[in-house]
Amino acid sequence: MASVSEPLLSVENLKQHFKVNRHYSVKAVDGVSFNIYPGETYGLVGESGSGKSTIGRSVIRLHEITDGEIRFKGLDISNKLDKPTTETLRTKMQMIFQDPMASLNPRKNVMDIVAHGLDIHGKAGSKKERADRVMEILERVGLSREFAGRFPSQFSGGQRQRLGIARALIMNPELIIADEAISALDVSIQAQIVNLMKEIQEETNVAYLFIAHDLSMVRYISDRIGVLHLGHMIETGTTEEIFSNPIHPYTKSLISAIPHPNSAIEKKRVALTYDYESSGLDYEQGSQHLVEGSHFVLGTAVEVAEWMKQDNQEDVLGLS
Amino acid sequence: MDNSINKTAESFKFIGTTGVLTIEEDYSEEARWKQMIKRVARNKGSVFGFVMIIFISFMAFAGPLMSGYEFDQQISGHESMAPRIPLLEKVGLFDGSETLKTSTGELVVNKYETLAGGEDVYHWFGTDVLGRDLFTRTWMGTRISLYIALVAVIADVLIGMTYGMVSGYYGGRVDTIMQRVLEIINGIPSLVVVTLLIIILKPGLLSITLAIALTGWIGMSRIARASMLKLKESEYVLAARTMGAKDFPIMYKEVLPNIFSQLLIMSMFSIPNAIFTEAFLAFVGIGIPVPMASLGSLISENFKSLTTHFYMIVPPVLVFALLMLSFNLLADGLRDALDPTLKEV
Amino acid sequence: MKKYIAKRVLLSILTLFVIILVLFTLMQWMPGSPFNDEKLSIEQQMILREKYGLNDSVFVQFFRYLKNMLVGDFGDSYTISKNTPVSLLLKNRLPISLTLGAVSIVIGSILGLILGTVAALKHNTMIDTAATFFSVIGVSIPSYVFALGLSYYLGFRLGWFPMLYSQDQGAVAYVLPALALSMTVTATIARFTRTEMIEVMNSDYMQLVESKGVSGMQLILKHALRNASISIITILGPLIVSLMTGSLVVEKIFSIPGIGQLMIQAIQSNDYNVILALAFVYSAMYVGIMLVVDILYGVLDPRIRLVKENGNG
Amino acid sequence: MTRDKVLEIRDLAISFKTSGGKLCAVRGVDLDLYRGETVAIVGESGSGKSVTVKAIMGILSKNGAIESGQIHYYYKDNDQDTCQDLLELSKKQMRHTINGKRIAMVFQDPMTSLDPTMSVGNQIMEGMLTHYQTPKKEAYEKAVRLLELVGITNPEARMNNYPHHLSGGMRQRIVIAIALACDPDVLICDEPTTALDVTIQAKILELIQDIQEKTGISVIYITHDLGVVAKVADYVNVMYAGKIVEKGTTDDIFYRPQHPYTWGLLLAMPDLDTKTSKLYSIPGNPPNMTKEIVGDPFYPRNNYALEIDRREEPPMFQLTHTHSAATWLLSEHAPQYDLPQELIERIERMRKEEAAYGISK
Amino acid sequence: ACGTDSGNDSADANSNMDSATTGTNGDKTLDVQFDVEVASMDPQIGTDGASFEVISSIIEGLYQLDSSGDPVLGMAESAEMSEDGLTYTFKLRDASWTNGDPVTADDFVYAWRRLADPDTGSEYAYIMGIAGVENAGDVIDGTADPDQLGVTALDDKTLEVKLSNPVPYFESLMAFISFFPMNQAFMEEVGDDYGTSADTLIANGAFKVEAYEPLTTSIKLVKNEDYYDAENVAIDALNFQVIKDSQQTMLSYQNGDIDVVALAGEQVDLFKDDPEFVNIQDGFVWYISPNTMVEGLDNANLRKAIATSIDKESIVNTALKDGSKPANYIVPVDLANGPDGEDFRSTTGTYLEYDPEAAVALFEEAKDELAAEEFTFSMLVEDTESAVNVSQMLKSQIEENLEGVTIEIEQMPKKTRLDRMKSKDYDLGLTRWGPDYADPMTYLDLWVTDGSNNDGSWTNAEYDELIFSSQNGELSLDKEARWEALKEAEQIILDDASVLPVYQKGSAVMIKSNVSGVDFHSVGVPRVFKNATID
Ligand SMILES: Nc1ncnc2c1ncn2[C@@H]1O[C@H](COP(=O)(O)OP(=O)(O)OP(=O)(O)O)[C@@H](O)[C@H]1O
Ligand SMILES: Nc1ncnc2c1ncn2[C@@H]1O[C@H](COP(=O)(O)OP(=O)(O)OP(=O)(O)O)[C@@H](O)[C@H]1O
Ligand SMILES: [Mg+2]
Ligand SMILES: [Mg+2]
Repeated sequence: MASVSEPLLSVENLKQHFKVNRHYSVKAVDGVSFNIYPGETYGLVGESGSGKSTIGRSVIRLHEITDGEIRFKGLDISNKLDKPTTETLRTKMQMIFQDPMASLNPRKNVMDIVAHGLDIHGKAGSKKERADRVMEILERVGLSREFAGRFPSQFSGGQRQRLGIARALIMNPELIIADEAISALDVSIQAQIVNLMKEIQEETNVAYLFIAHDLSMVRYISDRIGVLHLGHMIETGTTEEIFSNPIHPYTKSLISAIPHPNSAIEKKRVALTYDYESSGLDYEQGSQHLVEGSHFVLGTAVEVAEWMKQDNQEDVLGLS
Repeated sequence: MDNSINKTAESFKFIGTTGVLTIEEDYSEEARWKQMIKRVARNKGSVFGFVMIIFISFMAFAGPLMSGYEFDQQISGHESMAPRIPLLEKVGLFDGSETLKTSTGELVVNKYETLAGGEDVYHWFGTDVLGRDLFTRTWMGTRISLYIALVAVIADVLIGMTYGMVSGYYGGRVDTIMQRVLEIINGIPSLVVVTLLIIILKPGLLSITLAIALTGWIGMSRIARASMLKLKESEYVLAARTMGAKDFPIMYKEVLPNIFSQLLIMSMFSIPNAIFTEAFLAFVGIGIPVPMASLGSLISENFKSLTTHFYMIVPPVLVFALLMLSFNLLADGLRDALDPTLKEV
Repeated sequence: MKKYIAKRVLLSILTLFVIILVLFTLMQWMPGSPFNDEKLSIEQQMILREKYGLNDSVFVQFFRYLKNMLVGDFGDSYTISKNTPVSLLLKNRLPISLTLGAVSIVIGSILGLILGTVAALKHNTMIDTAATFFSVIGVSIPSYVFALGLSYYLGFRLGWFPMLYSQDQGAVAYVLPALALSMTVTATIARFTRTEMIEVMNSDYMQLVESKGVSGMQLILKHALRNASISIITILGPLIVSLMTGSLVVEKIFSIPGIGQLMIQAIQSNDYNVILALAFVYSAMYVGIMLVVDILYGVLDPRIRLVKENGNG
Repeated sequence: MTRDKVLEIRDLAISFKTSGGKLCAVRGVDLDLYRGETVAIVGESGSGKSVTVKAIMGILSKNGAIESGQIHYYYKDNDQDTCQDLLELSKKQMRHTINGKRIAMVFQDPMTSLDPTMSVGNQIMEGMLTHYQTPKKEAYEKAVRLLELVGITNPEARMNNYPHHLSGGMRQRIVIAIALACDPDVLICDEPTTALDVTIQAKILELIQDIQEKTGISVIYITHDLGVVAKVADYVNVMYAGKIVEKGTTDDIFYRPQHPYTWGLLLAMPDLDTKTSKLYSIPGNPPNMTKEIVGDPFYPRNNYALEIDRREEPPMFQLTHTHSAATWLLSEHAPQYDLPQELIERIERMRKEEAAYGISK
Repeated sequence: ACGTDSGNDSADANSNMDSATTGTNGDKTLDVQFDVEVASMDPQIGTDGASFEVISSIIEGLYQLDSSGDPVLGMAESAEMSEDGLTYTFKLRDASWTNGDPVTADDFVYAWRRLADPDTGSEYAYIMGIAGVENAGDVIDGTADPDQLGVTALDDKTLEVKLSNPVPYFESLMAFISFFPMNQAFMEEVGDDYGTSADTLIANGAFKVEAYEPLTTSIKLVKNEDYYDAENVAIDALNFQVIKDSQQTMLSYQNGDIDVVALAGEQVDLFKDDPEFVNIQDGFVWYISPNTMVEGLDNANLRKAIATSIDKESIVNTALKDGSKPANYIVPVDLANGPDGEDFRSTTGTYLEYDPEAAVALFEEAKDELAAEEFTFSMLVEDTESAVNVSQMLKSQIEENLEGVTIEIEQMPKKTRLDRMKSKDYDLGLTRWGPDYADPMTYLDLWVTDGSNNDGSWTNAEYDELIFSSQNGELSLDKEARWEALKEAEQIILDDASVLPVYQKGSAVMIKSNVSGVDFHSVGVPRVFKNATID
């Protein structure tokens, strides 16, 4: 883990508000900061609607961001993009999506899907070079060369997700945003994809922004984790820090809710409850507090001090 | 538990995973369109529709050449003759006689018998009041109707599709304005506009086609817009955007191929519409210029003889109804086969 | 909700304004003039044009028209009913057309819903095919052929219903024309209902309802049709308007003094004020119906209500 | 402890007509459900879990056909023990006598499984009104009580809400309330939490456990998450390609799994301590069910496949009174084999974890 | 209305043929079909046949037409013409309006001034000029005040009309509805609402209005008991029913709902042998107007070739069938009698008869003169069934007989056709002219140079001279010479083929056998029902 090096991506106080109408807007992301370093996996967890996907999409500039600064490879990508910046952003940052079927154009064959990025940026070269690149990548993600002429509908879910990865990989990206990239897959296939992603990371030193709500997978794959709630980053740190010493009550409830594949204990466990409304917390008031190392938690000084006193591991075990 | 199968030690040898290869054949190699054709083909209605359309189109092409008469040839003495078909006349069907319900009683007449040299004359569908062969005219009319439908559909697809896609893709203010304009266009009753337009443009084939095309695309643009709205949020469009694809390539290369079949189906529904509008115009008196004929103008022309010479209106109505039925059945079948919202059954 | 409706009404008025403008422009391009009878000399024509203000500039005419319209004055008819206020023509004819339209829509919708529902429930059976066949035939036989057929058999031969409209006969006078007109409605609604119902019947919530043990009519009426009707409503609006504009055919056969025929006569005789007024009525009807549909939509579909309430902040 | 049988499925086979030909979704399933107990069915997507339970409910889609089998339902009718083969009932009889009243179901997606045009109160009351003609007032009160039971605060106010007013978790509670409205004997939950957040999932699972404790209802629970199984189930049926390949108590399955497919499922899920650089994964994909299946359908993906697997489908080998599995590995002729190393470690860890939680067996 | 007893004099096989209603209470109602709605109930505004028929049923002018179409006294008790033919003095009879007012000379003065006044905007104002009333032209132009018009009420019952030149057909014009009286008090009371309901209509004629609204499809009139000649009105009520579809019309007729109907095209075949079938002669002449400014059509031989290539006989028998006659003339049969008491037609020749061989010869000549072989002309046609059918036959015949000529039919609404023709934007136009008064002049003055109806821009000095002189020059003073001059004028027109006549319109009607006394006229009011009787 190269925490000494320059961050690959740095997100500073990102705000993303959606205007629903003249009087009303959704603060989907409300002042979130984090860094991702080259070659690491940053996991983003949180309940549905907490703004995970929004962060992912803002970072890759599918949205015009409301406020904040995003830097990628040292370039500011939060405002209007100039040509070279666009080029860098669109090639070096790639995304893989949740629904393996919906993320592939059903009317294009594998060759065209995978080579799409090359085509857009005019990097395809000759027809043969293009085909060679595609074949190479296909093999890399564990698909046979013969698949190049097929259409997405002729693949199973896991294979389609491999195609999605191949499409991103062909651009030699340095950061891949994986938004729920495995949550639509079966357990056994999930493992195949996660393994593939890990292998690729080892080979190419690509960094991942891994968005998911399945904590056990996130824990397995991530180096560092950010916990998101209602558009706020309420806790962030290394995987170890978060899981062994969760500070924030929301983080605790989240961890305690993970079902353990262990029949003996699971029957007895009761998940912690957390309800923002009744918790008396106000995220707007809080600020980031350092726990230790790279472990930060959002809250007022009083709250944080209060939380630190508890035995966090014990809570999470959730034995009634 | 044991049965006849030989459970030797040989059978109980580990063979390890052989999996990866067998996966490939599990997912069919067949291209999507082949599957689709298969599905459509299993729908009897759409097959019937398709065959009928081919048949009618063929007849529209060849029919006018088959009878030996010109579509606008008025043969004096041949006015209002009932259908007479060789062979069938032998069994008493279509032998050229008709029953006139005059006020002084019923009268069976056979003009072929009273006509000089009439025994060798055959008008398969009969003739109209001006002595023109209805077989020729019916297929000639089909030709024109099909032409109108075709042109209308092409315009429909081009205008409606582009409008809808642009409106849906850009969304926001562009969409609001475009939709407002649409609402206004839609607010003017289309029959009124069509009639006005034709009168302004001088009645004629071109103006009719133009008027139908200009007013018929709204439904199409709606569908295109709705599909665009749905698809522009889809992950593969997002994927294209994250890779830096530009707006128009996205619209035409990513989205269009995926909604095209749907639009095509929609346009099939608009074919009957166009044919029908033309028929309405014929009824109002500003249809196709005489002596040309369309199915619509034939129907409204021969309608005037409905209670006198019933047989005159039958061929155009029949072809018209068949054409409508066929297009509808085919479109229905295609939709059932292609539209994922209607689950496969 | 009130605010929403007010906003919609305002928008509708704006739409109508533009529609009138468009029609006005189209009318300027129409060849011919209301006052060219063979018998009229050029001088005489000029006198008439002057009298009716047709020599003024388009703008003057347009705004004069608008101004008068606001007080319910749609001008006089020039040719088809000389010097008669168009508003009077509307007053006499509109109720008849509306009644006829309403009766046809009601008959057609009920028949169409039944037919479509049956077809959907018996999806992919002979009954389904027959229903499809019937509904396609329904739209593909021109309604005048159908109307004359009805008149011949039910009116002339059997003498059950009058063949010609007459005001003093009351409801029976509407039976044949309404039947003839409702064919299209029946067919269209049936086709639409079928598609919608098949979709609704396949939906998750219908499975839940079935698994509750709800079946038969209750299942169909309370759940399936109700959900299907949400989208059926949307086609009803345009259908009503096309029915009203298309009614001239039936009006002609049954001698009904409705507005459909009037429109075509007016167009053919350049009776500008009548054309404008009728086109306006049609447009207003369309816009109005769409408004009603939107509101109905909200009544039937609680999800829409939420959006709209939010829409007001 | 005597266990009352409620449901007994024997040799159930179901096929569908599809464009790709006949699809055998369920190929001979045996399943037993006892009063007050929870049976889980686990398996990959497409293994036939939903189809099986839909057959119980009599809500198979029109293109589906029961090829063979019986579903015996045991119940008390006027204090008489009765047994009824549900497959023999007409659709109408099913709706009148079984659906909702005796067997109820909760579907996977709470967002789409409520009728959007009806208030939730009415949806809950509908079943009672249909089956028992309960007076409206009584039904209303019961509905309110049910809402309380499923943990909805301010139930009276919620009665008039429409589904779209509610969050996913709330909706799923409503669906459960609907299912419970007529006091059924059996509750079928088809992946009721897959679409929900972990925290909400935990709450719903606890709710079901809770209700079961209170009402003694029998539950069939479908999921592909073994963590969930661990939490709710007494018995587990592992399903693959339309067949049950292993069944046993929860402990049997977690601590003494026999079928290689079960091993795969267990290993594919990282537990709290999985540190290996690679997760175990079952290679390949499930078979295409439109093709005829020869031999063990799992053999192409099975590291422990035997020659015979190619030719013949293994029968169920009964291990204990509760535990059985369909794999030739259990045959007397089978060669010696070791469990995968990771699995051994995993079971070890589970035992340790048990200790950490202070549970002794 | 199904009569239970039928006057069984038409012993026909078809039992559906009911006869006109003689209701149980003895009411005799005559039901008449219209094929178009009434456009106006105002005598000074109405211009179409249907309006004429209703208006003439409720209002009576100085004269009315008898069954043979000759003017007989109506509201006028007596009429006197001065020696020079320039002053008419009418004595009015004792008659009253339905509002109780007597019919006075002032009613006529008011109505006539109203007709001529440009403020009224009457399309028929010009007819005041045709009638030759003094100052008519200036009043119509707005250059003179309406009260300058040469009509005065000498007293309540005496009306004096001054003409600027003798008008031989003046009396017949007085039966034309534009000259009908109007009760000033009533008109001013109801104002713009005149004719918008039964209450805003007044009558002095045989019938009064019971139910009416603008553009209604059925109008109910009842016998006006205060009518001076009420005892000779045999029917109690007169209903007009609009039925536009010809087949529906016949069904209604057979059903007994309607007593008097017009037949169209195909229906004639079925009913032509029926005893109730009647053929009526109309005044309308249909002709092709060639635009002589168009290249090719400026050649008289080509025009003649076209004219003689038309088989008019076959057109009337095939496309029309309604009793129309081939027109080898432009002044119709039975329009007007000359000083000799003979019909104009019977004492003069026929022209441009169908002669395909002559046509070819003429065409050859024309081709030489024009140095061209092929000609394509468009033909404007209005969108009525008969016009469209006729035009198709015309096209077919011309193209067949004259190889090298192509006719393209352009269909359009009548107003558009008229507009195109008036603006000279056409080659050939199928058009028609109906007589306004019983004199050949109603046709013959159409083609004077720069005449407002001379769409084809044909010009001939000799012809102009003849017409002007007959109108108000020398010839107008000499009836016989004028008559001869008119014959000569017709010959000039047709010899030069400045119009290509096709047919004179006839109508096929059905009248219930127990109905008699319905008068048909080819000039002015098409049908008069006042004398009708029902047995
Ligand atoms: N384009 C948009 N317009 C308006 N609101 C939006 C938009 N995109 C997202 N939101 C809102 O922002 C909030 C955060 O959404 P987001 O999709 O980021 O959540 P998430 O954490 O990814 O949830 P999930 O786990 O369900 O995917 C939600 O309340 C959502 O409704
Ligand atoms: N109506 C149907 N028509 C055709 N095939 C069907 C139908 N319903 C289910 N199937 C097929 O039957 C098989 C089993 O489906 P089922 O829904 O029981 O799977 P499942 O185990 O519930 O999977 P999941 O976890 O995805 O819900 C699948 O291959 C599916 O495609
Ligand atoms: Mg998301
Ligand atoms: Mg399932």
